[in-house]
Amino acid sequence: MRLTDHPILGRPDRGRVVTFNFDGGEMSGFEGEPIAAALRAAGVAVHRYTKKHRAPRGVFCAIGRCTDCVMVVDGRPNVRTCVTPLAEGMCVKTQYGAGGGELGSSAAPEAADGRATDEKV
Amino acid sequence: MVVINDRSRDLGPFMPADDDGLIICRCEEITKGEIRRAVHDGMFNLHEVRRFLRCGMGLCQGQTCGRLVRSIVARELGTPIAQIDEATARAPMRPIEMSVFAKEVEDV
Amino acid sequence: MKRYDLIVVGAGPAGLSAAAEAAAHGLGVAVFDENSRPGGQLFKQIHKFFGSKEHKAKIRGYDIGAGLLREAEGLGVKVYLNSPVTGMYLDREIVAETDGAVSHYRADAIVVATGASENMVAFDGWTLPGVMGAGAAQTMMNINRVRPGSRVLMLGSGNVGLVVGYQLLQAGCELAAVVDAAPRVGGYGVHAAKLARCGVPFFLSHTIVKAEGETRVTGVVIGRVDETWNIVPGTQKHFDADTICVAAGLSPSTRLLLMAGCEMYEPVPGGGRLPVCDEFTGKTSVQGIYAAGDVSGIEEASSAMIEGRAAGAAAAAELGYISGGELKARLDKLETALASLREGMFAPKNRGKVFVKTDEGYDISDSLLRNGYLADGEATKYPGVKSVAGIHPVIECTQNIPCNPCQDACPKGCIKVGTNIVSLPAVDEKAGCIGCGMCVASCSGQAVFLVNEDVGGGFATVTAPYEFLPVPQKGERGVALDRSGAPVCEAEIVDVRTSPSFDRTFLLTFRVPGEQCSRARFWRREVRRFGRD
Amino acid sequence: MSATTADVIIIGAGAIGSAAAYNLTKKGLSVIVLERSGYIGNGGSSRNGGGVRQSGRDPRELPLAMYGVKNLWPSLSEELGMDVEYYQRGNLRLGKTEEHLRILRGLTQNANECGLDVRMIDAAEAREICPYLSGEVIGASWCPTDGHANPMLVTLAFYRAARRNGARFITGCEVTAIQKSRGRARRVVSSTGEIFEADSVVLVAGYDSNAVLASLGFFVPMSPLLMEVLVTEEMPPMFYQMLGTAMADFYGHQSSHGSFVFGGSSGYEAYNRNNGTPVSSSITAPSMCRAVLGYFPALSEAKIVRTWAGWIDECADHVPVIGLTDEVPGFVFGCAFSGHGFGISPVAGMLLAELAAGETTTLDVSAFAYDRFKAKI
Repeated sequence: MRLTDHPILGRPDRGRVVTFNFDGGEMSGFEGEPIAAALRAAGVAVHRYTKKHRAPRGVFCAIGRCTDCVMVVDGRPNVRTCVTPLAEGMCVKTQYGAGGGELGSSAAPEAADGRATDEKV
Repeated sequence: MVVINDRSRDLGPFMPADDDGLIICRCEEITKGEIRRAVHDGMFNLHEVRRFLRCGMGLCQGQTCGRLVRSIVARELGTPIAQIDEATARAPMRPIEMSVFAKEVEDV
Repeated sequence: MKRYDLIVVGAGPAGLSAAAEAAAHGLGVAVFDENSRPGGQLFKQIHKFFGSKEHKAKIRGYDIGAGLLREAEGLGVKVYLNSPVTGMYLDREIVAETDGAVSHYRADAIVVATGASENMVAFDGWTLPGVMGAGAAQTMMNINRVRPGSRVLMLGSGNVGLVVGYQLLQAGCELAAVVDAAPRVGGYGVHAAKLARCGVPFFLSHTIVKAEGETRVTGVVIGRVDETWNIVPGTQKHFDADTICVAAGLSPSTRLLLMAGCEMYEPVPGGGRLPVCDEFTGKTSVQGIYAAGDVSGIEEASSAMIEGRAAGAAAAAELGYISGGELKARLDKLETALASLREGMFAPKNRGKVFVKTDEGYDISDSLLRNGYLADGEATKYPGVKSVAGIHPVIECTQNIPCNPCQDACPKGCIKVGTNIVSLPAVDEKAGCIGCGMCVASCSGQAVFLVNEDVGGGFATVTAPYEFLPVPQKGERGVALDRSGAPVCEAEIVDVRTSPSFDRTFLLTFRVPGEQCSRARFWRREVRRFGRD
Repeated sequence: MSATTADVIIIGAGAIGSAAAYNLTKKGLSVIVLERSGYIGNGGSSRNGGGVRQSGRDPRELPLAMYGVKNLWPSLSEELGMDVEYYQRGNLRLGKTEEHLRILRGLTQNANECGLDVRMIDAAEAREICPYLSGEVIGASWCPTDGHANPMLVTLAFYRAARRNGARFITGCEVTAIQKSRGRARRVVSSTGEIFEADSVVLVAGYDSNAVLASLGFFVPMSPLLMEVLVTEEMPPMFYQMLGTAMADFYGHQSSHGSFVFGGSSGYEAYNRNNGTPVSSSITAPSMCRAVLGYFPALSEAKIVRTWAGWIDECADHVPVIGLTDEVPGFVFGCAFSGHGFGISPVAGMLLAELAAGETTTLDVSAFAYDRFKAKI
């Protein structure tokens, strides 16, 4: 999916190649490009699954406005991957719902007391 | 624009439509049908629909759906869209971490 | 608190222009932008600009952006990148986020040049990965240099949809169709014609019924709409596609102006609020706050740059850096430039109007508006299309759009637009065309061709602009396509020209049977139906 | 009920006005609610931290808060037919220093004297209740029966239920005067000259009440305080106590949705300027963030998606004016809730409805009488 040449823009001037982790597997991309660009180049279209309908979402506005492309990056949920630069060693994960991240998976008593499931609506 | 708005006026019965399941607010996953029902429940403008359903209150703060919701509300009310105010603009313009907002530095 | 004479929010065409103008008058200026690179949309705009010389016509957007940035930085403007402005508070205070912290800034004047964002249309499946804004696709391919998809369907036939559609082709994507619920093409006819002759079908009065796919888009169903915007049963068509681009217009990004308490109004009900401001300098109802570019009303980048200049000059006068007389002189000059862009059938004041004739009284082609191309035989109705002996320009420019580089490009005076830059170009058949091709390369709408109706042996040549890879080689055989993209005949490339002054547009000259010279407008490598038996 | 006459007219469609309307419709009375802005709950009702607190209340107000928590809040969602996101998970008021603990002990003692179950707890117990507290917290006061709810939903739920019961809400209708007729407050005049008539008039219009009160010759000593709230993105479920601190530098909770809602101040609230709408100040949100992170460092990456500001009708003696006055029969005061009206909104609505209906009030409201304001010497 990467453009290697272009009739008007010519050959792209890329940053150095870096490796990052996506859902447990190793991937590579160019340093400083948006995380979303590296994923798109690798054919990854689904960035997250929503909370209510578990519906897949991907890049929608690509300028950091719509927040549809958010993922869990280095443990932080809701990171806008279309405007967040890729760096060596990043850990990028498909986000499920609000992302949970490290906070949600810890044994927080409030989470364990059924609060998470007794949502009325 | 503040217009006199009688909340008891008759909107007629809620008529289910084929596209009621269409997601309008992408962040909070609110459907067109929910928005239309909210109007029949007395939520006659964007502000109340937002507060009632959370549509436009998610991560993007309604920047994507605001326009769509506005037209749905206007149509359901049978009101000119010009009479449906847009949402209020509030800081921050983009989501910002508490740790960042907490750190004020003087640019010299 | 750090204080500047002028703070500009947004480093796009309007913002950088405002900053450069003000800095040139001696103001201390800072520009804030949330992106990692300045230029706003200019760096995504790889097409040549319309307008005339003073509007930087025929220069590509990214070159204009680079020039503006050089100018601003040369004048000492401080540009803060990766620095979103999180809010605008009382008395011209802003808070900006930079490097994991926030800082407060105050300015004596603020120019808000935050641009616009894309409108969205909801349809069944619009949340699937693969559905995206046309601007998103543009960002991916022209900035991130990644194809947004392989096969794309474009919803929206305004200039954004048409220009991005063409850029998708340039990036090597297939364009399945351009679809618009409106009954007529919304953007410039010349932009539509560029797509149509590449074989892209147009479906006006159609909209998307649904996007198909489980975890990402795999197909699209469209259908024809009736006068009440409902789908007509039995008109549904299916396309394989992995990407759907939505180009449904733009809305000004006015949130900072709202937060600052600027008075707003809504010129088109439902179209979104705009600041009440001087239509030229952008001076708003709040003292010291100006709006420039798309945030004050959607127009082209060319207009935004002039509005930015005017706002910068007005701020300079407000702060006493130039006199009222100097401001007036400056504004008079800018206003003339802006006025010429705000003419023609696509002018902001004419939005929503349907034109059936040009200013000169020529019929607007119905086929162009419904299919994206002039029907066979229609072109000769226009003053740019003449049948004469020898090589000559054929200018298929049939709407009043503000543009005149073709006139300036011709060293022989073959092309006349006149002083009103929205006039249709006319070919003067008595002036001696030398076939230099400058007009072909200069036309931002790629609507100029060179035709020699008789090169001997019953053949004619057609020279057309070409902006795709790989560039054909002299001697290559292929097919000539008509304006609708349908193959009409075999065609051999007899010349391929390039030049720094063509600015990356190649000029392909291909030979066709003489009777096809009024139809052949594009060349394709593949030999299909016309392969030798 | 004709278009402009009703048994009771309520001026102000906030949480309390809507609650009063609901209670009146339940009594079978006809009600017209007039709201100046275009929106239900446009003032403090949709601009507060959502606390349903008894602890920390003025002793005069505490009986109202306790009555509400005991009798009204637990069944409110059921009563109104929609979830108002009420959580009775207790209130933690946190301290980091001995001075803080001294303040907390004082508040605790006051509450205990009024019969409220509040106690001091040590850091370990506080952390058992909420494991996300920073190590700096050395103790807290704990009121297990406090909680929080979603103020926007509470307001809209009362509105919705009242509207269903036939209350006629008119937004965009600015009241300029209340006039007496035949010895009672009966006539309500709008800015467009329309005249509404009722047997009783209830004024619940926040700080703006004074502008209308002037028409009857009344004045309530209150001032507008700008208070700000910030909301984070949706976070995983963490803790559902209502939170506060000894220094009152912030308060807030995690909502059903998962977002955190925090209110707070910069210390300059009394001096903020007004550009016609409540605008947030540039220094308050950062100040609140620092305050919150001092107690909950786990929230440092939580992204703020929204901030807002609202005016509090801060009364000279910090408790509301609720009640009748002999001077103008038929007129009911309901203003100056001083930033803690939300938690008692169901009770206040009940009491205002009783007053308007001429009934004996369930709770004694004499402490809130209009004529309590006297010169200091």
